[in-house]
Amino acid sequence: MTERAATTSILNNSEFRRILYQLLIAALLIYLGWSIVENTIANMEARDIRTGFGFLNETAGFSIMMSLVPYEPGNTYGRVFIVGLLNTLLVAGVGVVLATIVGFLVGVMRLSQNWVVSHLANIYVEIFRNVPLLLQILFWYTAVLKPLPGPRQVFERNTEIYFGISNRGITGPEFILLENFSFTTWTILLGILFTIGMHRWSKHRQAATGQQFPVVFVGLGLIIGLPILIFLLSGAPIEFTPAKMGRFNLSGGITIIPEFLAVLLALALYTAAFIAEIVRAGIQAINYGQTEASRALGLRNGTTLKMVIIPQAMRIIIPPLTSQYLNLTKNSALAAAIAYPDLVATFAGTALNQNGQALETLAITMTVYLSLSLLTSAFMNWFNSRVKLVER
Amino acid sequence: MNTLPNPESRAQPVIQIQKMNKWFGQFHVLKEIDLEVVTGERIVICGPSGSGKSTLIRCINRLEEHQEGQIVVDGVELTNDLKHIEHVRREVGMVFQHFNLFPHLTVLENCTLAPIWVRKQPKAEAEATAMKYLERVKIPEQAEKYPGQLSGGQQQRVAIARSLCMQPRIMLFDEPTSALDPEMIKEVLDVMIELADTGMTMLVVTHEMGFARTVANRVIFMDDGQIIEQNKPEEFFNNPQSDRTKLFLSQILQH
Amino acid sequence: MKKLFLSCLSIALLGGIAIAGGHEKGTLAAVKSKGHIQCGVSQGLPGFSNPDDQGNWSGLDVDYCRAMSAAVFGDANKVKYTPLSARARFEALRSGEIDVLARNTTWTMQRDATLGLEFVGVNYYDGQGFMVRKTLGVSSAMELDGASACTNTGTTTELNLTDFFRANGMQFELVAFERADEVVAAYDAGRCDVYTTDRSGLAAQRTKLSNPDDHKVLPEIISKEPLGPVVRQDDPQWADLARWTLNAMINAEEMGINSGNVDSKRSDSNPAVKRLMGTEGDLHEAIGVNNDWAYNIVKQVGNYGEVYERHVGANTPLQLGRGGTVNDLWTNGGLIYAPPVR
Amino acid sequence: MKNQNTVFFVRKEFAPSRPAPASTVGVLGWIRNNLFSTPFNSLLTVVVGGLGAWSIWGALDWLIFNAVWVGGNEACKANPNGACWTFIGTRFDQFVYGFYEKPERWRVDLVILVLFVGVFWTGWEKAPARRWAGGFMLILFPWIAWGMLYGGIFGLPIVETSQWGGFILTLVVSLIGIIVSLPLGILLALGRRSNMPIINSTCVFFIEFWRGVPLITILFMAAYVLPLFFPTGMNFDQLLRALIGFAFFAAAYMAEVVRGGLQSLDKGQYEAADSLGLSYWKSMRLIILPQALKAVIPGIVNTFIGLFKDTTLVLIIGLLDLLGMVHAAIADPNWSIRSVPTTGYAFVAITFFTFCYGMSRYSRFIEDKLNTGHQR
Repeated sequence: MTERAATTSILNNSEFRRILYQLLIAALLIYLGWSIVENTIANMEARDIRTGFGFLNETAGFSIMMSLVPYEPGNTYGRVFIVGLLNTLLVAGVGVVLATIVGFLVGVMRLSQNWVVSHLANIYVEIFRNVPLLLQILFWYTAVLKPLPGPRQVFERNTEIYFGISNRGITGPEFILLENFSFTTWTILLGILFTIGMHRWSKHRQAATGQQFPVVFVGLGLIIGLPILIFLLSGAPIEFTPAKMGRFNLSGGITIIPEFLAVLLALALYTAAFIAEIVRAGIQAINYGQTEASRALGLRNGTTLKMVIIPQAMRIIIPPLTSQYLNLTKNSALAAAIAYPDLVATFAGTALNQNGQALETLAITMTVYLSLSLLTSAFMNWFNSRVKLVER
Repeated sequence: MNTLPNPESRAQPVIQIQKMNKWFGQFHVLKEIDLEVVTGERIVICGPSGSGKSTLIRCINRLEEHQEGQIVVDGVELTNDLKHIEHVRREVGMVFQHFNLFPHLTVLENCTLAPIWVRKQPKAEAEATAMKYLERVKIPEQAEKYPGQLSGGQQQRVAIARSLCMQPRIMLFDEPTSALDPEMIKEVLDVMIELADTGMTMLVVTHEMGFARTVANRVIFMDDGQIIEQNKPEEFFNNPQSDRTKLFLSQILQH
Repeated sequence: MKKLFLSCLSIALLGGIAIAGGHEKGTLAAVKSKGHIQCGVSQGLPGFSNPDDQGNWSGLDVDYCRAMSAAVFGDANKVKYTPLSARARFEALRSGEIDVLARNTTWTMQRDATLGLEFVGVNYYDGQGFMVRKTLGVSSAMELDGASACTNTGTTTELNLTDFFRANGMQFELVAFERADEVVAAYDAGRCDVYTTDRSGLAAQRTKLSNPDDHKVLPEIISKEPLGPVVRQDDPQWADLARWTLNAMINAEEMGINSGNVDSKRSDSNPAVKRLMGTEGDLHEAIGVNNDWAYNIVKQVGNYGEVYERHVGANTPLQLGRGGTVNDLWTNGGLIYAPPVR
Repeated sequence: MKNQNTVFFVRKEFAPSRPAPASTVGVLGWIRNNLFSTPFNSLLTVVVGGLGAWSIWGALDWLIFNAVWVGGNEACKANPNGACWTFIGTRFDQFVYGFYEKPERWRVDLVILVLFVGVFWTGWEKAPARRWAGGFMLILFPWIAWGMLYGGIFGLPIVETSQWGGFILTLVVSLIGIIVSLPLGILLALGRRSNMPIINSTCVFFIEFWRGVPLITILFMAAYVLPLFFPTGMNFDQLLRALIGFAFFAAAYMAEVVRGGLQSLDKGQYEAADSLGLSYWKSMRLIILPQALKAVIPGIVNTFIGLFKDTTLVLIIGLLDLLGMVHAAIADPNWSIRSVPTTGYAFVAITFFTFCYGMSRYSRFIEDKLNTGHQR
C-alpha cells in the first residue's frame, strides 16, 4: 500500500507534471522546428534555390508605377523594399486620417436625434462592414474608376491642364515654391508656435482671472489666415506647372493614380464603418447622468463635450480605434489585388517573382507588419495604464 | 419649526409654476401643476414612484421640457431660449440620486469645473471656494482623490459641494439618499440639514419622512402627475386630508 | 544563424502538423500509380491553355500534356489540369503539386540554372510585342514615349519592357497585374495605352477584347521568348520522357506522320519511321513507356504541325500563320527541329 | 388654486389625463421631434435626407427598376443604365459550383442543404435535440461534407479540388476555418492562460504572430513557402495549403475571443471547480469552458463573420472563390458591357451582405439574451 502510494505520488505530483508537460511540449516543438529546418534545407538544396539576403543588393530591373523616393529600374531590391514600404505607409497613413474623419462623423450621426440622419448612418455602417473589403477595392477600381473616360477623350492634345480627372487618375499641376515662399513657411511656423504660446497664456489667464480666450479661432487665424495674407502680400510666390496632354497621356503635373484612390477609398470607407461603431459605443457607454449633471451645473453643450464627454469617451474609444488603425494597415496589403505598388505587391510580389527567394522575401515582409503590430500593442498597453480610471 | 421664516412675509416668489402640463409621448406625466416657492423655503416632495415628482423638479432646471403652462425661475421664464436656460441653470443647483460625479476628474476638479467655465472664476478662487464647501460637507481631505475611490455617501456629499460651488439660489435634490446604504444616509442628511440651516431654498424629492418633519416647511404629496395635497409638515403628517395621502402615509410609515 | 532564423520562422508557422518521413519515388511511377498526369497550365490563354464554359481545357500546351498522357498511359485523356498564376507556377512544380508545367513559360538561364527546373524543349518560339489601339495612330514601338503600359507581373515581359524603354530613353508608366485577364480588362478599359506580352499572347488576348479590330500589333519584337514545357530537375527519367514526347511530335511532322495516316505508317519500311513507331529498337524502355508510345501520341493528339494549326494557326481566332515564321519546321526555314530518334 | 401663498392645499377634483397636444405626439409630433426640432436639425433633415433618398432611389432604380432581367448580352448592351442580371443568370451555375463536374453537382446541393438545415437547427432555440445537431455539425459534418465533395468514399468519383470554385469554395474555406479554429483556438486560449512558462510563451508567440501579419502574406506563405517545410514527396494541393494558413490565422483570432470569455468568468468559478477536486481538464470541460464559450458566442459569430469575408482573399493566390469567379467572368469579351462589372460585384456584395448581416443580427440577438440573463 505504501509502495503504491509512493509510485503514484510521483506521477500525481503537480510540480512533476508541470515540468513533464512542458518538457514534452518543448521536445515536440524542437522536433517540429528541427524537422522543418532540415526539410527546408534539404528541399532548397534539391531544388537549387539560393538562400540568404544577398539579393537585396542586386539590381531589380523592373519599373514601379508610383514611388515616393527616387526609383529607377537600375536600383536594387533593397530599394524596392523601401519604395513598397513607403507606399504602404502612405496609403495607410492617409487612410487612417480619412477613416477617422468619416468614422467619427458617421458615429456621431448614428447618435443624432434626427431620425433620418441616424438611420442613414446606420445603413452606411451595415453595408460597408458586411461586404468584404477586397470586393470593395475591386468595386472602386473596376466599376468606378476604370470606366472613367481616358485622357484622350477628356483632354485636347497639347493643352495645359491644371486639374483633370480621367481613368489615369486625378491630375493637378506640379508646383514649385519660389524663394519668397519662405515667408509664408515662417509665418505658418510662427503661427503654430504663437498658438501654442497663446494656449498656455490663456490657460494661465483663465486660472488667474477666469477670463476665457477664443484660442481656437485666433489660432486658426494665425496658422491659416495670416499665412494666406503673407502669401498674397509676398506676391503669391508659388509657380504651378500644369500637366500637359501628350500623345497618350498627361505628362508633368502630379497625378494621383486610380489604384491608389481605389485602395484608399475602400480602406477608409470600410474602416470608417467600424470606427463609427466604436465611437458610438464609446459615447453611449458614458452614462447620460454625466450630461445631465453638466447641464444642471450650467455648462454649455460645447463645454460639456470638451470637458466631460470627450475625455471619458476617448478612454473607451482609443484602444479599439488603435487596433482598427492596425487592421487598416494590414488590410492595405490587399492593394496587391489591383496593382497598387505597396509592400506586398512590389516586394512580396514582383520582387519575389523575379528572384524566387520566397522564404526570405516573405519573412522580411511579415517582420515589417509584425513590428508595426507589436508597436501598436505596446502603445495600447501604455495608453491603457495611463488613462485607467482610479477605482477603489 | 416656528423659527422658520413665514413664506407670506417674503416679497418675491423665486419659482412660479402655473398650469404646467407635461407628456412623455402620449403619457400625461404632469397635470395642471401650480406651485410657488419663495426664497428660503424648504419643500419636500413625496409620493409613490411614477407620480411625477422627479420629473417636476427636473422641469425646474429644464432637464425636462414642459409642453403647456409656464415656469418662471428667478424672474426668468423657461422657454427654448438658451440664454434663459443658462441663466436658470446657473442659479439652480441639482443633486442626483446616482451622484453623477465626473469619474475622470478629481474631487476638487469636479467642484471647480463649473465655476471656472460658467462663472469664469479664476482657478485659485474657484479652488478656495471648493475647499470651503468641501469642508462644509466634511471631506476636505479627499480633494485630490477620484470619485471612484470614495464611498457612496462621500460621493453624494461631493456632489452637493459641487453644486454649492456654483453658489446657487435654489437647490434641487432628486432622491439624494435612495441609492445609498443605510449607514451612509445619515451623513448625507446631516449635510442637507446644515445646508437648510443656512437658509438655502431647497426642493427635495425624498422618502425620508424624518427629514421632512424636521427640516421642511412645506410637504407636497404628488400622485398620478398632480399635486394632491400640500401642507406644513406637522399638519401633513398628523392630519392628512386626502384619501390618497392617507393611504400613502400609512404605507410609508409602517416601515 | 540561418538555422536559427529558419527555426523561429517555422515554429511560428506550424503548430501542429506532424511531419511524416519523406519517401522518394520517381515521378513516372507516381504518375502511373495515381493514374493521371497533373499538368500545370495558365489560367486561361486562348490557343495555349484555355477552359471552355464546361471547364474542358484545350490549346497547344494542353495538347502537349495530353501527348505525355498518351505516351505514358496510351490514353491522351488521363490528364488533370491545375491553372496557375505566373507567380505560383514554379513553386507548384517544385513542390510536386504538378508533374509537368506547360504554361507558355519562357526558357531563361536564370530559371533553368537557379530555380531547380529543367526545360525540356521549345514548343513555341515567341517574342514580346506590343498592341495598341488603332486610333492612337502609332506605327512603331519607338513612338511610345510617355505611354502607359499594361502587363503581367512576375514575368520576363515586365523586365523586357523596362529594358526596352530604358534602352531607348523613353518614359513610361508600368501597370502590372497578377492575372492575365486583369491585364486585358485594364487595357480594354483604357487604363493603359499599350498592352505588352508575348506576341502569341497578344493574338490570343486580342480575341477577348470588346472590339478586336480596333487594335493592332506593332511590328517590333523586343525579346526572345522560347516557350516550352518544364519539369523538375531532380528526375532525369521523367525529364527525358517529357523531352522526347515533344521531340516525337516534331519528328512525326518532319516524317509526314499525322493522326490520319499513322496507322498505315506503322508498317512503313523507313527505319527512322520504324524506330519512332516502336516497331524497331527498344529505346522506349529507357524512358519507361511502351513501344507504341509515339504511335499513341500521334494517333490521339497529332503531330506538332497538326496541333499548331488546330490551336494557333491561321484558321484559328489567333490567326498566327506558320509559314515563313520561326515556328515552321527547320526544313521550311523555321526553328522547329528535333534530334533524331535513334 | 387662487391663493398660492397659503401653504395648505388639497385637491378635490382630480385632473383627468388628456391627450398630448397634437404638435408633440402622433405623426406630426414625431416629425417635429425627430426631424425638425431645431433649425439646424431641419437643415440636416433636408440635406442629408435628400442626399440619402437620392442615392437609395438611384441604387434601387439601377438594381431593380431599370435593370435587365431577361434576354442575353444584347439586351444589356441596349440598356447600359441598369443592372445586367442576365449576366448573373447565365453564369449562375458557375458562380455556385465553379468547375465542379456537372453530373456530380447533386453532391454539392446535398451538402449545402444539410449545412443550412443543420445551422438553422442548431441556431433555433426551441429545436429538439439541438445539442445533437450542434455536435453533428461541428464534429461529423465536416468529414462527411469533405467526403461528399471530394469523393472517393461511398463509391463516389473523385472531384479534384482544382475544380472546386465559386460559392462552394467560399463555404469550404470559411467552414474549415471555423471548424479547425474553434478547438485550436480553445487550446491556445487555455495555453495562454496557463502558468507554465513554456506553454504560455509558445501560445502567446503563436497568437501574436498570426494576428500580427496580414492574411494575404500568410496565404502567400502557404502557397509558396509551405511546400519547402515538408519532406520531399509529401504534397498538399494548393487549396489544402491555403486552408492550413487560413485555419491557423482563424485559430489565433478565435483564441483571443475565447480568452476574453475565460477572463470574464468570475474567479470563484475556478476556485469552486478546484475545490470540487476536479482535474484540470475535467474542470475546464465541465465548468469553465461551457460558461466561457456561452459568454463569447457573439464574439465567435463576429469572428466568423470576419473570416467569412476574408475568404475572398484566396482570389489573390489564384483560387476562384465566389468573388474570384465573378471577377474572372466579367473579363469575358462577350459581356464587355459597362454595367456588367458593377452587376457582378453587386451580386457578390448582396450575397455576402445577406450572410454577414444575418449572422450579425443573430449574434446581436444572442447578446441581448445573454445580457438579460445577467441582470438581476
